[in-house]
Amino acid sequence: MTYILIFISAVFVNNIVLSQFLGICPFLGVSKKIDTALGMSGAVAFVMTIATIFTYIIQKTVLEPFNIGFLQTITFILIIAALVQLVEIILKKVSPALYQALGVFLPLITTNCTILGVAIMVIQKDFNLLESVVFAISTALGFGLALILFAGIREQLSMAKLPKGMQGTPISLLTAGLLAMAFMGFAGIVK
Amino acid sequence: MSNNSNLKVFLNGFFKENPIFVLILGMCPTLATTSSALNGLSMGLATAFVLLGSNVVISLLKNLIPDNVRIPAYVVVIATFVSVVEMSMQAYVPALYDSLGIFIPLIVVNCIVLGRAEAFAAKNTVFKSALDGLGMGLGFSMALTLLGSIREILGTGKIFGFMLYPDRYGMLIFVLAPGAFIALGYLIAVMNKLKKA
Amino acid sequence: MKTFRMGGIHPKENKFSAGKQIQVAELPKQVVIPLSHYIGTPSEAVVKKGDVVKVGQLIGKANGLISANVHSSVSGKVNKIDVQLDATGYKRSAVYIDVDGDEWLETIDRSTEIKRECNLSKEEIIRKIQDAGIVGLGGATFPTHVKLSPPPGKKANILIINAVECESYLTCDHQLMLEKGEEILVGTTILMKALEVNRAVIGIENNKKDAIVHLQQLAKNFKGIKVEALKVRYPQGGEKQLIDAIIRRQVPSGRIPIEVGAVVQNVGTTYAVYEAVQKNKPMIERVMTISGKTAPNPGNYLVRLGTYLASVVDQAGGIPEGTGKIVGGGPMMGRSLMNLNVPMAKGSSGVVFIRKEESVRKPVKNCIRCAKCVTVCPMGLEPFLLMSQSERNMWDEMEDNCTMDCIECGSCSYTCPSNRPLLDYIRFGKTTVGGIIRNRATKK
Amino acid sequence: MNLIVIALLTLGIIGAVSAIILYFVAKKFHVYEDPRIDQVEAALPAANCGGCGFPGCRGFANACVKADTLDGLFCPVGGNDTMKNVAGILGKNAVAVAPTVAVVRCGGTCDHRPRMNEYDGVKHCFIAHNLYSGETGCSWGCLGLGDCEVSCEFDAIKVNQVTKLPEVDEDKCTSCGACVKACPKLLIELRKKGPKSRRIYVNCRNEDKGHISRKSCDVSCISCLKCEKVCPYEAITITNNLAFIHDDKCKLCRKCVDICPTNAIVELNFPPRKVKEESMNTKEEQLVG
Amino acid sequence: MAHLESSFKNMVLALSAITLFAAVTLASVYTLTKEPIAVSKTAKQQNAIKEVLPAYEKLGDVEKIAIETGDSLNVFKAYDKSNQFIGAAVESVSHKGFAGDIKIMVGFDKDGNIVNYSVLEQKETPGLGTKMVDWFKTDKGNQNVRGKNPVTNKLTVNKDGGEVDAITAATISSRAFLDAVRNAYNAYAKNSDAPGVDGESGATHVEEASADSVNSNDIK
Amino acid sequence: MDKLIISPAPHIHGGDSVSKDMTGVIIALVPALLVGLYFFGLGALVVTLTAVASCVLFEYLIQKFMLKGSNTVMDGSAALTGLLLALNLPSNIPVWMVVIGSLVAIGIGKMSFGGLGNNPFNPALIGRVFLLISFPVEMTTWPRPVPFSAAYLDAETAPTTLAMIKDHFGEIPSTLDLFIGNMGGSLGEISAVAILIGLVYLLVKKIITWHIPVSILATVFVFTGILNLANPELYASPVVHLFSGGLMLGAVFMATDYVTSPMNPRGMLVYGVGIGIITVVIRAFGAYPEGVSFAILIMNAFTPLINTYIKPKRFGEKVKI
Ligand SMILES: Cc1cc2nc3c(=O)[nH]c(=O)nc-3n(C[C@H](O)[C@H](O)[C@H](O)COP(=O)(O)O)c2cc1C
Ligand SMILES: Cc1cc2nc3c(=O)[nH]c(=O)nc-3n(C[C@H](O)[C@H](O)[C@H](O)COP(=O)(O)O)c2cc1C
Ligand SMILES: Cc1cc2nc3c(=O)[nH]c(=O)nc-3n(C[C@H](O)[C@H](O)[C@H](O)COP(=O)(O)O)c2cc1C
Ligand SMILES: Cc1cc2nc3c(=O)[nH]c(=O)nc-3n(C[C@H](O)[C@H](O)[C@H](O)CO)c2cc1C
Ligand code: SF4
Ligand code: SF4
Ligand code: SF4
Ligand code: SF4
Ligand code: FES
Repeated sequence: MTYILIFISAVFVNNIVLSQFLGICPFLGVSKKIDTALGMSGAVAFVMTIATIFTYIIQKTVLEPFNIGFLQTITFILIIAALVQLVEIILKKVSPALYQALGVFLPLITTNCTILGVAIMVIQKDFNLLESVVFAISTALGFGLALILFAGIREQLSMAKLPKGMQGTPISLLTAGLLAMAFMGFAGIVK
Repeated sequence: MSNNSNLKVFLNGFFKENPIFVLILGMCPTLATTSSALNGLSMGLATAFVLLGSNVVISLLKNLIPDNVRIPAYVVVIATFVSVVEMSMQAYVPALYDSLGIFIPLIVVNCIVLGRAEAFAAKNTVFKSALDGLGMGLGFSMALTLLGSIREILGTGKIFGFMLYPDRYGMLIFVLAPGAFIALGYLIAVMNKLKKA
Repeated sequence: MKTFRMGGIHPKENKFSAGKQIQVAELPKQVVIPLSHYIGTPSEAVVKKGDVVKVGQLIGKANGLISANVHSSVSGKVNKIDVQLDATGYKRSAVYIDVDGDEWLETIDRSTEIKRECNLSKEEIIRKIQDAGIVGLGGATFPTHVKLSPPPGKKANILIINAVECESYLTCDHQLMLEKGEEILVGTTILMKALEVNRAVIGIENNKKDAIVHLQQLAKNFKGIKVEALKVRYPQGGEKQLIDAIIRRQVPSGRIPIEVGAVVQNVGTTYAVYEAVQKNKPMIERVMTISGKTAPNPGNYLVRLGTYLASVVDQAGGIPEGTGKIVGGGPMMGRSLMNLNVPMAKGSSGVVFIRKEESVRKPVKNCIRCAKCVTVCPMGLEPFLLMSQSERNMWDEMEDNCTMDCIECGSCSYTCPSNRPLLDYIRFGKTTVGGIIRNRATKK
Repeated sequence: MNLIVIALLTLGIIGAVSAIILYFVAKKFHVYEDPRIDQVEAALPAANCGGCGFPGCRGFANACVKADTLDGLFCPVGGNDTMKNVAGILGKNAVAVAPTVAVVRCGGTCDHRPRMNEYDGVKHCFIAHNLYSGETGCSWGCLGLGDCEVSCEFDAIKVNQVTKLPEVDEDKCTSCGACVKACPKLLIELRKKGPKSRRIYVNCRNEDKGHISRKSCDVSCISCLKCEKVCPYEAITITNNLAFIHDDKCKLCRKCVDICPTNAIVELNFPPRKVKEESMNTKEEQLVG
Repeated sequence: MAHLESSFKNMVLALSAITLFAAVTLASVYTLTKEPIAVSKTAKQQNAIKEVLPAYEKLGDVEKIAIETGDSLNVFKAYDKSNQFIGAAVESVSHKGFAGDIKIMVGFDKDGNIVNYSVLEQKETPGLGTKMVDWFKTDKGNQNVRGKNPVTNKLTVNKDGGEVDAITAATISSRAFLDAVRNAYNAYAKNSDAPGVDGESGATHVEEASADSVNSNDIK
Repeated sequence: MDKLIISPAPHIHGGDSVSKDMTGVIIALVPALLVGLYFFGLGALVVTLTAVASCVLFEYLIQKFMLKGSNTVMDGSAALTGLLLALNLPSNIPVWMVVIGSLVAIGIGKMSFGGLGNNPFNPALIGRVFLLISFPVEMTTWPRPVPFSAAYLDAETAPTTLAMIKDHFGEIPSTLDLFIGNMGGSLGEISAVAILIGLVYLLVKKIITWHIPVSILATVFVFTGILNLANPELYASPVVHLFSGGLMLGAVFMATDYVTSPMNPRGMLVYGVGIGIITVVIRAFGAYPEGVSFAILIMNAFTPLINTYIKPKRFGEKVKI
């Protein structure tokens, strides 16, 4: 049950993009087409899960026992950066097809604050490892949901004639705002 | 001449390349921490500090860092400054620290910081880099404060906690997530218009 | 009452010429007989300047598989073989014949007596149809003998006679059924024989009750022929729609009717088949409707091929005042004509005058996404989407969204509350995508 | 002090371990990609117009790097300068190509070509062309609905709303050929820009016999053969009732311009002629005669 | 500008140097801020205690008291000059908040009446649930809980039959707040110094009070 | 004679127009509006007039001074948005809030996206939800229905049926009252019967098809039925759910908005089922007693995806039976 609640919470109620404000840059940047949005969501899910596992283990086996919590930020970001690069290099060689699909998004992910955000959040929320993994996957799904919905709307908008001043970022932000407003309806389903 | 160009470097971050209105970078803290003018300003200043620090250090070290490890080295420098800010805020302004929450450590991944390190500090003198970091940081703070003020005024009728009109006329939505997106969207639209005009 | 299962509209019928006796148009002074039809390779002229020809004499020989013979519709002297502007303003080669008397080939049986017996074999029938140069009169002018020879491995099991005439204004098929009912039924049996099927259905829309009753009466004497009344709905005359309405089977995308065992022929074609097989008469004339809200004298005329439309229109009272547009064919599918100095061809089913107020398109507005175009599309397409993709040259996407299935019925443009020129753009897309597909095929 | 040591150790170990792993993984999984592709791409104008015949600038860059020589590879937008840069990067020789520019070969303005009917469909040349021959009697001429204008990414070709004919802005035209492909009437040609942008060409595409084309448009080529005869360099050929001036042979002597009875041959960017009055007169006489 | 060459040695050296620099900086800043952080953490608690209790001379031991919800709450007992027990502050929590746990400090006098409260931590919606910070201190309608006694007063929102006005449009937060207050009282009643109240009966009373509000409280 | 006109086929048009459709919907809304006026009197009148007038005015001003395009107010869609917004508000809401709602609906919800046809979300609902989140108190106090009431701002309040269900107090009105509309609620949502009359009109005039309203109502019926069977104490009966709150109004008039709903029957069914499920989830488990507005907005967001991935049944596609 806990896992289901974590899932619903992360996907709908406390959606990482629409209510937590994390990962806005890729949300605005990689959402022009549904296909790329799908790719990005996949890449984020992949990296987020792995990164959360790694940082969680480091936190529990190194930072906490040695009482050096103040190194959290720096170690986490190092691990994430290294991990992303690792994934990129390996993917390029092992599965060029997957690299074609996800590769272009990988460099963007290092500077995507969802990854670091989730790594820190699972520590703050005192999750155990399994909960953390579920949380990471659900958050990534929530990110994907928001991203793909948004990409769909933007694809449709690209067929419309927008007012000049609203083109580009303003209309994206506005649409995101209305989307966030709609998602507030899920408030209170779980904490 | 050189004075003039220094001024240009400094002002660059305010208008021509304002990180928020023009470069559209670092959107997360921009949206998340601007529920009030004060929060926006504090977040802006925290980021400005990191920007200044990392720009200075990186331009100092730029010739000592081999190309291949450039990015990890920069990240370490940035993360150090972020942690410093984090701990100092926790110690001396705990209330602010609480309200900015997770977004303090996330300054690390704010694209502006790394972006300026790469684009400016790695190529310019220490002084210029400092100016650039300061300009960018203040430009960022200005934008955040502006957005925070708008949201605070529309949402609660206050600015920096000072009441303008009774808060029952305030539109709560501007304090919440959707209002952040909507307000920033229109703010950028207006900025675009002003820039053209 | 049966009808097709998806989409469709019901434009105002305006059948002003319904029930008007077929009048034989005057013999013109000169005819210009085009050597090509809308579909297929042009035929090759077998006469030359100065030759004297009789009515029914071969003047153009079919050239290739999808092509049909062309016969002289008058007697007289070949003036020249030259280009002639057709209804689109482009040039096509045609035979100009100066009329001199009305001398028919002796082989043609001109009596009005109905000849019911036909003892020819399947091959002989098709041969005769081919020699007579019969093409479909339903609009596409596809050579009928090709349709009657299904590709190897395919076998027809039902013949459907298209007597739907779903376009507004047009009544030529209707009147033909009333006046030549029996001949049409004989024609049907001949076609059945040619196709070796024992079942034929004549589909007639319910706004032609007299024709339904008349043919039903006559059909009692013919084995295997059924007359089916259909709900009035455009574009029921589209052959895929008609097949769906009558045998509840849908021809798959990109396929021809024989795929579901059906062959569709227009009633006019059927009558022409009767005349060709039983009376040796090649295709030299057809019935056409002249109509319009302001037309002084709407009616149905039997016209020789190659007659200038202007001369036929003059007999029907000329162009009415306030005409903004003249349409060759029905208002949904027809072409607007630049002038009436075009010769009448095998596919000309009518001339319709549209008043000025109705001719000008209303201003185009934003698509309000009402989905009405999707609802009325008889092919299950998304016209609004195809249009915006066509506007943006998104050809791959258009192909994925089945543009090529569009039958160009115009229901979408007719319905759109925002007056969007949906079909214009879809046609553009079809042309381009069709070209891309052909290129791809030839490359392979 | 203790704390510093621990911090140092942790950070050091994490940093070192990840660096070492990365180093070896990178070695092991290295994939080679020619860095020159990026360099060449950077030297291109990034218009991504496809005028070079490749999908986008990167495609072209790739082709340049892969190719043995730069023969047949040309970026119309960047022109010879860009190609020189590319050649420099790759250490190959660029083949200089004479600069060309788009030329619309129809002179049938509203004055010269009366309208016979009124088109009320979508303002789109291709759609109108597929429907019928056009508003005027000339089925070859410009429809004036601006497909070329829409296709041009450089804003270089615009339909003049008075003449209803497109006009090319020579400075903006990059000779990418998009408009050539867009025109359903095949009116647009990429011609040599010529010295000082001087060009001479037959401003008509009507292949009807002279008397027919004359009827629909009074500046059409009527294939009277005069220009072919007068040209001293054999630069003009007449096929299908239409004269064509080959820009590689034409020496810009302007004899044909003077002799054309319908003014179908035009000259561009030449200084005004001193004897202009006279030649105008002769032409008029010929017209009348 | 001459960068150092990207040889393996240089790379290792440069990175190590920077890491060293980082570690040293961080460790020193940490040492410097360790104290203030700890201070500021307790300061918040201390201030809250001061705010919610009547003037007192000194605080006694902190008692950790487990209550039915499974939480164990900190009870800070206060004494006057003569070492008389004058009341206690309870650091209480409710898990029924709209968006997360609500932590409050509630002060009771020696008779178990609420003296004051202070909200320590909450994640409710700004402008709605956040109004609890002073809503229940304001004298307006039946909002004020100060001076009320969880035994004699029915401290549930009026929608659930209680006598406290809920925050407008934030019933859920109000319920959670009062839940935290009752939890606090439960712990208070069990503290060893609460003379004015009978720990056991007080606790059972509260249990009853919460028992009859359970069915209506439980929205899920 | 003038020059003949040449254009591609078809040469005739069915005569449908945007303004005809919009007027049709406005006519279909008249019964619901009359019931609102009957039960809420003066307040209903003031709110309706303000909303319609300000929506039309804002559209006119924005079109004229900001977009500078040809003016579109005459197509009636702005008036319709205003009317629907009003029908979704409590009748005792202050006028200035109505004006803000109209500005948000037209300015943010519609014109920022380029006007009619481009907006991804239902403008009236954007206006309403914006108000709901901004002014939760005013938006959730409902006047008690009193025939021909002249009270406006100081009207006596009554909870809505759904609020009673959520808070487990008060007596749920009888089915007849639910059907007629004798209960608290927004001024246009209370009477199921009036809305059903509107539905019949829309269907007869072929302005909408049955797919969206029927799939929403059926889904809500089934889903709440299951919940009710599982725990009748906690979850109200499906009939109560169908006739209370904005479900009817939403299903018939708001979810069917052309611009923001899917474009083919299959998509419409998916969309309807989605709205039904989300509505019940919010009603049964969420913070809000009512979820139709949110459900419609959320499914509006799904509409482009539905249009991309769910295609109409093509002719010649394998058909069952
Ligand atoms: C939209 C549309 C409507 C048509 N309407 C008719 C019609 O009313 N009557 C008819 O005979 N053919 C009509 N046709 C042509 C038929 O599809 C088909 O070509 C014809 O029935 C075949 O017979 P034929 O070869 O004898 O002409 C229509 C075609 C289309 C695409
Ligand atoms: C390229 C082409 C090939 C065709 N081949 C056959 C054929 O082999 N057999 C046949 O019965 N009909 C054939 N048809 C005729 C079509 O099925 C159809 O009757 C004709 O296109 C007219 O239909 P319409 O008026 O509905 O467009 C062919 C049509 C085309 C365009
Ligand atoms: C975005 C959002 C934030 C909300 N925040 C709170 C909150 O902080 N506290 C609360 O009790 N209810 C909150 N609610 C819930 C609703 O206001 C809910 O209708 C209310 O709690 C119960 O209504 P009532 O208080 O008027 O009876 C929130 C709802 C939404 C959609
Ligand atoms: C059946 C139908 C329902 C409509 N429903 C709404 C609605 O719920 N909200 C709204 O603002 N406009 C509605 N409109 C009007 C119009 O579509 C709306 O203003 C557009 O969404 C604005 O682009 C409706 C129109 C029709 C035809
Ligand atoms: S013209 Fe084509 S797209 Fe339009 S309704 Fe007819 S078949 Fe469908
Ligand atoms: S009928 Fe017209 S307005 Fe309606 S969806 Fe189709 S194109 Fe759009
Ligand atoms: S005018 Fe034609 S050739 Fe010249 S740039 Fe434009 S599209 Fe390209
Ligand atoms: S030149 Fe060609 S494309 Fe351009 S307007 Fe004329 S016909 Fe159209
Ligand atoms: S700041 Fe969060 S993703 Fe860029």
